[in-house]
Amino acid sequence: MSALVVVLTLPLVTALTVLLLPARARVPVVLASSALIVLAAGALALAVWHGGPVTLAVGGWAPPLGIALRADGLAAALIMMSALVMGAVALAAQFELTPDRVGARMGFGFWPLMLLLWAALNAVYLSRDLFNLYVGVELLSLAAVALVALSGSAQALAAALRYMIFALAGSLLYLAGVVLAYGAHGTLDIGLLAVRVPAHTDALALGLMTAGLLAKTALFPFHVWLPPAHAGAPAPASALLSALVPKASFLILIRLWFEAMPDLASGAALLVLAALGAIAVIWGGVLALVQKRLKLIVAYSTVAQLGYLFFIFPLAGGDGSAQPWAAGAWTGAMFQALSHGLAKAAMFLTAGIYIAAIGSDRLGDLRGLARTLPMTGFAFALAAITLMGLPPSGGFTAKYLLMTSAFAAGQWPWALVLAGGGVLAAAYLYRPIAALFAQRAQTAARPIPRAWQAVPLVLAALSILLGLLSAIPFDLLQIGRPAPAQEGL
Amino acid sequence: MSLALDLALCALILGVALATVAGGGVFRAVIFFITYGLFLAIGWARLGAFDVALAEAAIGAGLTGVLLLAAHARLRRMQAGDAPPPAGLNLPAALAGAGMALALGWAWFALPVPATPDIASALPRSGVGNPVTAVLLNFRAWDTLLESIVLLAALLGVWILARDGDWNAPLGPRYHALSGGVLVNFGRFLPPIGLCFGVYLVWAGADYIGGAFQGGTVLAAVGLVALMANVVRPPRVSYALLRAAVVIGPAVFLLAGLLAAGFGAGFLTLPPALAKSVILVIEAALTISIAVTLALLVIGPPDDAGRSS
Amino acid sequence: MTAALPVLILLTSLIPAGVTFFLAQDSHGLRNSLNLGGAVLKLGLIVWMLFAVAGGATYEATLPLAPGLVMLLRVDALALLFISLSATLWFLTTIYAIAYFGAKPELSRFFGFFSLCVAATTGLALSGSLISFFIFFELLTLSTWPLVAHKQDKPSLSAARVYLAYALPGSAALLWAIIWLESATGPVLFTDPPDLSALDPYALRAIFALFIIGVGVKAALVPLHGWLPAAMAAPAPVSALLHAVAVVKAGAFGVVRIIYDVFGAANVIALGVGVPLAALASVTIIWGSLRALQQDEIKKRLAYSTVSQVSYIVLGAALASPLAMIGGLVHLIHQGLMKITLFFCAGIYDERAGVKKITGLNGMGQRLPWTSVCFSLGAMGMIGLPPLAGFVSKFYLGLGGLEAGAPWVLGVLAASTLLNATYFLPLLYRLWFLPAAPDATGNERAPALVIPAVVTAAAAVGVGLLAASPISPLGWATLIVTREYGP
Amino acid sequence: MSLTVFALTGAALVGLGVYGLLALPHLLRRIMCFNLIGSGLFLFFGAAGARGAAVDAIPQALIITGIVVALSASALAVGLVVALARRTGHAALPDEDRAP
Repeated sequence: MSALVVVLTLPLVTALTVLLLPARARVPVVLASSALIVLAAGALALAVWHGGPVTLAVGGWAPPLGIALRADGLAAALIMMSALVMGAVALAAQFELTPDRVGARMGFGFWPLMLLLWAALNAVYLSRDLFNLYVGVELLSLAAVALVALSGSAQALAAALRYMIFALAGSLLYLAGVVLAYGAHGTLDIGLLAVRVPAHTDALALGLMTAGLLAKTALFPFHVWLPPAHAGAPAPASALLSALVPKASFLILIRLWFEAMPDLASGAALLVLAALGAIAVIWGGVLALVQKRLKLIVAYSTVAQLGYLFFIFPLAGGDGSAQPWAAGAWTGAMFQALSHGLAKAAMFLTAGIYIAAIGSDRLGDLRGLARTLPMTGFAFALAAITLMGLPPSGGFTAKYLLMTSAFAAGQWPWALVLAGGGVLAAAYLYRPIAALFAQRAQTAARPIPRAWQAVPLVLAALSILLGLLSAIPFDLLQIGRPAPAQEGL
Repeated sequence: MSLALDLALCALILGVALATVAGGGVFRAVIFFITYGLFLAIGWARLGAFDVALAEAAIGAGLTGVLLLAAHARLRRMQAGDAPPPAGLNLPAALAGAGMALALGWAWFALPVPATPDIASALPRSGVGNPVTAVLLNFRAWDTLLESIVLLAALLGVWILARDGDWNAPLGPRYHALSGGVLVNFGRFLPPIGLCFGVYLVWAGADYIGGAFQGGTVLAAVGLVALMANVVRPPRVSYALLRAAVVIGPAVFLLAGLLAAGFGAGFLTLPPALAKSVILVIEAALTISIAVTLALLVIGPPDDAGRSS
Repeated sequence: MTAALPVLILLTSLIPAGVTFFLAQDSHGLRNSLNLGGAVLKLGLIVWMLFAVAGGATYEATLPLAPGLVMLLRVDALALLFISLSATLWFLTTIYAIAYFGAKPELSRFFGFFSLCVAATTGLALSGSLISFFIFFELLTLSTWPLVAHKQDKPSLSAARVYLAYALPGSAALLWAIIWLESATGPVLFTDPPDLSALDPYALRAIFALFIIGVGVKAALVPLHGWLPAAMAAPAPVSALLHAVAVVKAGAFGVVRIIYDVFGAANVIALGVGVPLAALASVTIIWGSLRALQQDEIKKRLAYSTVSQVSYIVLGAALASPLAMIGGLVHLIHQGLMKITLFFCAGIYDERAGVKKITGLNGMGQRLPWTSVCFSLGAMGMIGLPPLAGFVSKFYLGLGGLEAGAPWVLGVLAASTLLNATYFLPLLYRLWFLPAAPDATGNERAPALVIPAVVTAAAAVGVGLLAASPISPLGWATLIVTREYGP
Repeated sequence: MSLTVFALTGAALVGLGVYGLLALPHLLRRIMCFNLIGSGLFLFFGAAGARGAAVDAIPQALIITGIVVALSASALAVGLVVALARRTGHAALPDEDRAP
């Protein structure tokens, strides 16, 4: 429980502290507390591993009066992954976003916003209360929008505004569903909603909340805001936005469809969700193929990679939840979330290094950089392996589990998309890799400290390691996994 | 009689809202929007939700209105202040709007009346007499803590919108007030009165109506008037006292929650004997932060250009 | 120890790979001793294991990744056959490569990926389950890509792109096949052939086809062979090891595994998929030879020859009769020895005499006698002159064709032999009987290049001469077929 | 009965807001429409919370929280609009109908 409170509050405490500190003390404090949070996340995962889900009724008030927090295996895994990504981003940002490189405004603004984003993520991962989730997601969105706007260019501001409009519309749709849920059941707690007396308005409530969350998760056709926003932010911010932020709203979708209202998961609705995911995989991949800037390629890749997550719905949701393949599908999607987080953060951080070195991320300008910055090129290639779903990587484990379940469930079209999406990913990631490894040596590149270059390499290696050591996270993800539909016949 | 009153009120609300959406100029839309908020506040009072009425009047109508007016003024200076609404009806949008309204309307009649959480029996242990305050600062204190952080995030977001060259300039554009004019006199007299009223709202909120948000908003308004009347000077982002004022509310709130956890009571768990005093301390700190943050949100990021022009 | 040995063998190339990446370009001594040391250690361990396996020991190591996703390293006779070949040739190629590259740039990258590629081949050989086979198969793709692109010039990069464009859809097909099969049968272990009755024959045929597409890309089966000639843009050691041994043999080895350990020979015959595969292999044999005839670049000619020759192995496996299988398996070794000899020699001609085209070979017999003798031995072996290695393979394949009731195989072999002779003999003629061009230069004062070629050429002669011995590749292949896949 | 009037007014406000959000290009108007939707939802919520024997305080508390959150979002959005207009001269998104 204490680890849970630390994970929940330390980012907030640090954010408030950073606002009061002189500029010199900022980075050391953030790095020290990031390390502490990583440790606390490890302690929390260990506690969940040994003792099952950790719960906390905030203020001592049990639902429906109060708000319950709960760390199950999934929350613990996401908290751990986020802590690693955040820590890495902080390490990279201390080189990249120094006041003398980017000015006092960005040098100041990034840190508290990053910490508030972190606090919001952990709050969302842990919360079991629909309205508390709303507040958490709003905090997340505001911090994320501000990070997009951080660079201050006209394109970044327009991207931030477009993001803001989608995020606000999504919040309001979600809020409408929350209002209906409370209006019909007098509770906002996910656990209590699971045992509610069904009402006619439940389907509308679930539909509204889902639509709102889809807009925030940038599922096709709500994806248009994502690429300019993620590509327009400074690279460390892009890493956070792409790797972590969509996972939070996705997690709420999982909580709704698997825990709060699994009885409403009709086959058709689940199919629509997965079909949108499949279109996202293809469409995001095709658009990534025609981009000319590295950050845009990586951002469109996020649109595609998020699509895979939605295969969880028909494979493990609704009637499927009681089937033998549900565990594989569920875990596969979560592995995708985890490994995409690590690999995508690594990719954006490498993009940041390239921009710092040559001032551009156009593919034509990147030619030959693998020779100048070999570690960074290697990191990008490793991360690409995960995104392509090639073994041995976390992305491969995810794909393997999802494909196996798709076959077992007789829903082979998803497997086809998984296989085709991998080839598409290989195609769109090949272009930057080929450019990096091209012959022309970059002479004008500014030197990049080796410690900075090591950061994305570590993240990318972690995304590979996730595949080699997948047994432990696999078992962790099973802890507190929503049980198959109430077996009480 | 009362039904007729409510019908008339709702017709007014809808009419003003329609004018906000369809009205000619953006400026007029903003005025309609403020009027809308005031009518809505009356609606809340009719529903018996006085805390909400106060919040809507102060924040929804008042502060949001000032925010929009200030923005409009700045946009007008950049010749981006106005745009006529597109002619004709946008059919897809109309269908979406009608669909949403119909769905919610249907839901109202389909909605069962559930058992609601038992606040009455928990209220004595909450330390306050006003159930809304009990929910906000005790039962669902985590929501409120996060909400105070949301305000902070918005403020940071607004600040980083400054241009790099303006970062060290005083916050907000310069306000021109005629010396000896109404605003200046207003700005001299209002603050003491508003200060008393705001503090009263926080104090009363514990047991009657009001609270940190409403009180803080009144104080923010006072601060804004004083700023516009040039009675006080806008600070800079780097001003330590300003940062402290913005941070103190969430910090005290968090500290209280963590102290409770440290003493073994659990995160944000207030022992009934101490609850009232702790809540008052938290509210006092929150009021300061809310007041400062709201005022700063309205005046916007540091802007040197507005000053020299 | 029984679990540790396969892992150790894998580590003898994984650890040098991992360390080499981080070495500075000019730390030649450390890099060379790491790579050579790893290669020697691996050879030693394999010899030890050969004796132990002959004495009845079994080796197995597992690492469960997720339910159904189990890494299994296991040593069986077939694995030993492949691993002995690759370990021997790795050692020789390392010596050759060190001499070939000298002080050229990006050596740490090259040797890192080179070792990684050997680790992948080793893992592939030791894989005891379909999924570990797939994992190492992919690792092989990924680690060979940078080697093909190594020169980073336009032809290399375009060759590397073509390579991936073939390999990645191939691996998607392979993964598709594995998961389709395993979703019905559960995880497939090679020790324990799966029960295929859960799938209907049409699904099984489709799965088989996907498997063949998946591994067929690497085995360069027509029409999936296009990447191989293009990949000749790579440096000579890469062509030698990868395209004579690692990559194409991985594909051929995969075909053998799939036919004998996944489907089982009886099922392959019952499903009627063996004959179409044999026909495809025959087409590849003829087509590869015809295309080889048209090449005037030595390495390109050798590449098309590889396309043709590797399909002998596929042909042997597809016929699914014991003698044909022996022929196919033994050709795995024989072709490897002969083709690496030829590629070593091609590299020497290029490096020491600047000869890339066939016309440049005129009179080289006098200038580079050792090389030319080796080249001639390799070429004659390829043609199948008795008693050289190629003859043994073709002999068994022919007998196997008759045994399997497919006498047309004899026709294919005859035609192929004729074609082999047509595209190799002119080279020998040029080497020994035509006068050198007046401006021709060249010498062999590079023992580290020449000795590996001499050793492999000698081995290619030796395995043919000593074919009757039980420790020869033929003896081992016979043992595999009679002991593990016998009726 | 009065509750129904307020709830349906709330629903209508949401509809009006959705229309404006989709149809109006000027970003300040869009921000106002967000607030219309939000306050319409709150009105609906408040009416729903007042149906029981005793007025439920939880919706009221949530609404107050919601109003503050809406203000925070509006403030950031307004800030973005002003900043965008300062750089581009327009208070509308680039590829949509332009406000002068």
